[in-house]
Amino acid sequence: MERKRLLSARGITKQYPGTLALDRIDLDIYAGEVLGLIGENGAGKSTLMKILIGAETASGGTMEAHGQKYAPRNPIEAGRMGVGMVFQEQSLILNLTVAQNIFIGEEKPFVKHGLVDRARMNQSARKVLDAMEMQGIAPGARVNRLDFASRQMVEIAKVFHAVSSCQAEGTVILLDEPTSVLSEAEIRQLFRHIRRLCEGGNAVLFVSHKLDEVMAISDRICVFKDGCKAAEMPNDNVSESQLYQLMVGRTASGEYYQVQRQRTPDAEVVLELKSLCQRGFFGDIDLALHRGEIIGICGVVGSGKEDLCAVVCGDRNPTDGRMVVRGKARAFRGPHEALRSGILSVPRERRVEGIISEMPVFENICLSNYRAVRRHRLISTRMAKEQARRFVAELSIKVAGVSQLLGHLSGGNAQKVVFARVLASDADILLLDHPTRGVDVGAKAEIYGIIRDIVDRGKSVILLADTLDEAIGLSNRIVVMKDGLVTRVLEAPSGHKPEQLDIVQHMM
Amino acid sequence: MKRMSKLVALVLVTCTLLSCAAAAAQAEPLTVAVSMRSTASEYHMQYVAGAQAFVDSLPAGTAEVQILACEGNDDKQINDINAVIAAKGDNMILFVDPNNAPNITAIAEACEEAGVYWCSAWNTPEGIYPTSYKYWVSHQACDAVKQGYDIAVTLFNALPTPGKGKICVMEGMLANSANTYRMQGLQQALAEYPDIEVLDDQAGDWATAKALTIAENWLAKYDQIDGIWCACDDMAVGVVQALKAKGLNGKVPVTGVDGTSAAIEMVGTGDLVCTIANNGWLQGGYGVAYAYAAKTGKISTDTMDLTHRMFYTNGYLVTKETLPDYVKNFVDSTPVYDYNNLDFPIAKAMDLVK
Amino acid sequence: MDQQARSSRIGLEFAQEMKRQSQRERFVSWAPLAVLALLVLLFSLTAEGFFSLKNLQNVLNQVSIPLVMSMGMTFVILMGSTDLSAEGLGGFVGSVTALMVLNSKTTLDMGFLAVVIAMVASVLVSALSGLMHIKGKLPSFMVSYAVSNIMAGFAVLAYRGEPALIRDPFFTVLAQGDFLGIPYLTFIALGVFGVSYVLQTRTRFGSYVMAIGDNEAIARNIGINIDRTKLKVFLWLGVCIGLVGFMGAVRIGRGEVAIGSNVVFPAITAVVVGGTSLSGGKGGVVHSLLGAFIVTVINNALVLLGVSPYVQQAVQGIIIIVAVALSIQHGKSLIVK
Amino acid sequence: MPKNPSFWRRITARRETLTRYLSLVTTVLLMVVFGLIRSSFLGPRNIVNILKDLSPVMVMACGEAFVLLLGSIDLSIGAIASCSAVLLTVLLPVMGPWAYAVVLGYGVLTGLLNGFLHTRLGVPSFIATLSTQAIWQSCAYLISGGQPLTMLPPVWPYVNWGKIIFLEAVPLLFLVALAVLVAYAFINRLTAVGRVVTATGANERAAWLMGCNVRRSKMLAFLCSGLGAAIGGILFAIKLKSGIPTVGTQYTMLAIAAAVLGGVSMTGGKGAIALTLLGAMLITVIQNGMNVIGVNGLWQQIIFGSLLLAAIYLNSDKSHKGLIVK
Repeated sequence: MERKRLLSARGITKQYPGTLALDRIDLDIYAGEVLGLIGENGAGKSTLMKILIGAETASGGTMEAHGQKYAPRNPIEAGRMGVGMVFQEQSLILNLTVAQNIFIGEEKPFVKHGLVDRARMNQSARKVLDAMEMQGIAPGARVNRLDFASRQMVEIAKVFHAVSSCQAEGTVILLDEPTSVLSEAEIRQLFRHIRRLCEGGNAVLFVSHKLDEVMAISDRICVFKDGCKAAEMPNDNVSESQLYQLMVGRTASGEYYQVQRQRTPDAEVVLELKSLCQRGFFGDIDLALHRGEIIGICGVVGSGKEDLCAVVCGDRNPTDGRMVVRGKARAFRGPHEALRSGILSVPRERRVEGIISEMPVFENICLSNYRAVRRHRLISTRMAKEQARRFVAELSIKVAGVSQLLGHLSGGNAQKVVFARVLASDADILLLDHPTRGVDVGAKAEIYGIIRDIVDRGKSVILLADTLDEAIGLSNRIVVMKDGLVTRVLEAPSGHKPEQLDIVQHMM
Repeated sequence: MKRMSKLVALVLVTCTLLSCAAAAAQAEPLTVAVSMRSTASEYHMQYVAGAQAFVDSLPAGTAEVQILACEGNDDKQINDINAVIAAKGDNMILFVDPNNAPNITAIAEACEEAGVYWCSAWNTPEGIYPTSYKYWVSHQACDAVKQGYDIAVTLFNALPTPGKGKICVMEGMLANSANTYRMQGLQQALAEYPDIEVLDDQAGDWATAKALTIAENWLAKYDQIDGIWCACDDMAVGVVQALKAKGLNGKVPVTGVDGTSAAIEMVGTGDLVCTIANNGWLQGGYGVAYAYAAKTGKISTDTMDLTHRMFYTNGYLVTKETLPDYVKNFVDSTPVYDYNNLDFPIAKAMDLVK
Repeated sequence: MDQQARSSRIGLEFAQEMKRQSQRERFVSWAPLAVLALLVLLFSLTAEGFFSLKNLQNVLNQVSIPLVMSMGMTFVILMGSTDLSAEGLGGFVGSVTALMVLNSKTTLDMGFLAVVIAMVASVLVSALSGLMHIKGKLPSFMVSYAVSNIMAGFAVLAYRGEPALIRDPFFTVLAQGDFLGIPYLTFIALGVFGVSYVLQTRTRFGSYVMAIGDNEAIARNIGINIDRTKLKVFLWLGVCIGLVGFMGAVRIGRGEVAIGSNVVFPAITAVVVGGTSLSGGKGGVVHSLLGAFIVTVINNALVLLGVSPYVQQAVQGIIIIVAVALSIQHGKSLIVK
Repeated sequence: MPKNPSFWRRITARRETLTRYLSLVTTVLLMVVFGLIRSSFLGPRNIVNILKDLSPVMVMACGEAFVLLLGSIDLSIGAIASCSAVLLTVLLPVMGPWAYAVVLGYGVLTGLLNGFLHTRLGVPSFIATLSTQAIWQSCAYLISGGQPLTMLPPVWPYVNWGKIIFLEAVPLLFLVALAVLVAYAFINRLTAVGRVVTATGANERAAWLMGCNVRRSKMLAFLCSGLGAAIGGILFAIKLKSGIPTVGTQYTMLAIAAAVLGGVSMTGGKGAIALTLLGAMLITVIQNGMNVIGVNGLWQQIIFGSLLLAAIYLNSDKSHKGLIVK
């Protein structure tokens, strides 16, 4: 049977300053299939999705949808061509009903005398939901009354409806990590919906970190690695280990991570977590961080590593267990108290959490520790600028001047400013949450150097790495987490780095 | 550059606007400043009309009236007066109804310093009197205590059983001098009429809408209200409106003070039992006339007697009986006075509290 | 396997946690009703004459103006803005309406047309101040403050110190008449509530306002014309302010600038006490209805209780703080402005 | 179109400086206009007037600016000022100069109460301060017994310093207000808690994660606001030689307007306390100037509102296209 090609991409390339995020990707999506997309963090999956949906434009390559040229400039245009995406962050308006959410922006057919015919809208929504076997969801229910799984379903229904109404002849739905907030039963339900969707001549591009799920649902599987398509195969007789092999990316040379600079940690334990637990997120975490040690925590999204990080840096409260910092049990009312104990985090969402864009570089650097730039208990702008200049030179940050607003810097330089702030803070237990996210290759290497410097100064690091490779390359020890629990702890001394495969198996 | 040109354009517009508004001020006649609470108040605008009447009695072009409305803001009242003094120097006279009595102190100091002759009405703090100043020519008032007393007595006698019954009290704005004095008058009257019971006492802030709400609440709460003592006409309008909704207007007597046109009308229809017209025309006109006389040297604060420096003017108690007379003199015709006769407005001398 | 058991326990806990969170949200959204019920109970026990048919009619009467004002304000606050222009604009509408119907000052007798003209003026002014906020990117709080000043000035200028008394019998009846003991004005207010409810739940406009308040970026992505929706909100606000001015004028029987004073902050309080968040996207007109009743009941009961006018404000303030503190979410890293 | 990013950066930077001093330009231009219409506007006597009138609103505005920098709002400052004025008038005859200390203490207390309600109970500042405003207004009535109080000659020695004028043009009152402004600007610029106020307003989440003590800074902001309002109240009392329980009511909005005109953004994180001087100056100059040149009283409110609107327009920051303004 000749399958209908709904979407095809040829030679898609995406060049970010300093990094090649996607390298000549070819991809075809056929009607009636689920295409699974797997790959490590940073392998280029999300970049490809963004290009497919029109949130970003490719630097090179062409796309076709339904045999026509396809170059969407935004998600709305993509929708008109029959491509829709369910984003990881939910985009429902909580205070509106399910039906209103499904038809938002598309209410015209229901408007009579200026009023929306709610009954008819609910009926249509009912049809949309029924078509996806979502009988349990009432179209008239307010979204904030629904649980998260149902919200996710509604989101899928909404996207599907929006897209299929524009392009009846088969639509492509992109699902980005749709299962991260769902329970097992809900996931099974979701899969049934996906299957039905595809039986109707549509296609789904399913992206997930969870290998078992991808294998359970996909017809074909595409493996991404370092911005390239490493393999594409039908999902029959594929074994997990085979996929692991393929996913495991380029192992950068030890020099890239400056493994030769890896030091043996001291015996002194600076931070000890004793059966630390946050209800619903992670449990029974026991961990000891030594002076001068880098511990890499690996796990997929939703494994609880971010939540653990948030608890340790004082952003959230643990429900149980103890944190012992340099021999003293501590409980933090906020990151400021954690900082007093010498714990500071480099958050993942730099623009939102890590920097204050409206403030100049020198001010950002001294925000975590004003004591260093005070004279007679008052901040000396001169000293702050001097300190900033010192760091700018030391970390080779490219700025027009230390008074430049931080918001005007590029990702890598902004991240270096964050590191400058961390260095200036005198904190000695650092939680680095994806410290190289959105940073180009050159700057990455420099940041690795900075991390080595930090450790050389006798500080300790907990690292949530951007890629497995990075975690292995930098860490002394690797803790693997899955579903809120530690599944494996691996030693990673400079000579005997563990294999990525070893880790991946315990992650997924 | 676009911004700058916008700015320039804006400034030009402002210039024209302001210079138009101030065009009249280009010649230098004597400024007759009238400072009061609000241009929105009918009674206060009577001051302005009175002052204008006085100015009209002078040769054309001699003087002009400038209104300073502080909109209930004490600090602004002082600031406005200072601004005019700074602009006109001593080429001005001033008539002030202080928003609150204490303002007098600061005004007196400013005028004394600048040599501006001025008169005041209504409120002055205890111990601060014109007699201690050279440029503060006179202070006049309707006797607010007496007003409170008079309307109270009129009210008590208008009750179904004269001198006996349950009344509600609608105060003006708390912390306001006029209100305080009128309340004192009410207390005096209550002392003389032991059979009057005060059911409730609320503050209507001189505002019609608030008085309306309070009166509605009273009507819901109390089965029997025999009368409502109300500290000013604006609030009385609200009270009567609440009574109307229950069909009780004219049956429950209400009082007011100030003599606004609305109140006069309601006295006619019987909704209001009485009001006291303060006669702002007289107050404003003679207030300005005294200052002008001192300024032109016709009188001197060194030689004036106590009676002329602090006196009560006559209010006009408007009841159903006196209404025709009042309408004839004040509504159908604007009162014109002989501003050369400075004895005319004096009802009696004020007693100084030592 | 032990590992498996523990990890499924965490999954279970996660589900429980999420459920608890949505339960909490549900509870919070009902809190205003609980507060109102509690207040009514409390005042019925303590305030003589509070729990009576007469006073119920009275409360219904007094709620009319705050209700209409808060209906307009709800949409503004749902978008995350604030508007103070009713202070002057309401006074202006009341003043000019009184001058244009059969009245004591002018010879005009335009009847209902006068109301229409005044309302149109109100809508225009509100749209203008809305445009300055939307297109000029100026904070609505400041723009509306300035506009309020200007319109108050025009109001005073219109009647020059002597407010016009309304003589038109139609409006007098409107102000004082009642049906089933409920004043006509209350029916108007309830009508405005009905229209607002329809606007919020039955029109695209309502959905878009929610979307903008929830997350302006998402709204833009969906393809909603944000500026146009915002402008419509200000048009509706203009209608409500116009009605407030008109109702205020007929209630007190004359047109003065003071009609607009003391309507804005009580309305904002009503909206917030009702559970609509000042940062937008949460709540709605039904909440504001409850809020308007809460504010009115407090006012009414404090007078009935004979609480000294000196401390009434303070008591009211304390009750409102407690009511709001009870009905909002708490959290360590929750951002409240 | 020049593509060079640094070119655009330079342009934006220049626009920022321009915006920053636009209220100065506006003020100066307005003063020139008023001065041209009536030269006595710029005479020493009127300069003294302007500086004196400016003082209380400036003190209140720079306290308010602290809270606005957080992105919050404080609506209670007017009532706090009123209550302070009353308190001072009541206490001066009893305690002499110590009354000043008590009133300042009261100001700190009010600020802490606001801060507590906002940070601990999580009540939005708009509602929290609207409610405390009602509370302090009631207190002002209760303390004064509902009457405007006059300072009688025996206590004048304690308040007559308010009449001292240096060089025939600079009143001591203004210098006091200026000292407060400078102190506040210093706290904001040169202390950690002060900088964190700005950081919190700009990006609260980031400031929190950076280990800044966000709560303490919020407390500080409200404390400064309360204290500023109390000092404002003291200045009112001295200027008027009286304690009037409603004296500050209308200054809440004027102070907010002054802070905004000084360039403080209402969404927080942007603005300098010191520039509040310009905002307060602008407002005072408009009000004073209209009287000096003799604008008809009936038109004053209209012209004031229009000029205010124009000033807000000129001072608004339009550098970001996608800016969401509430």
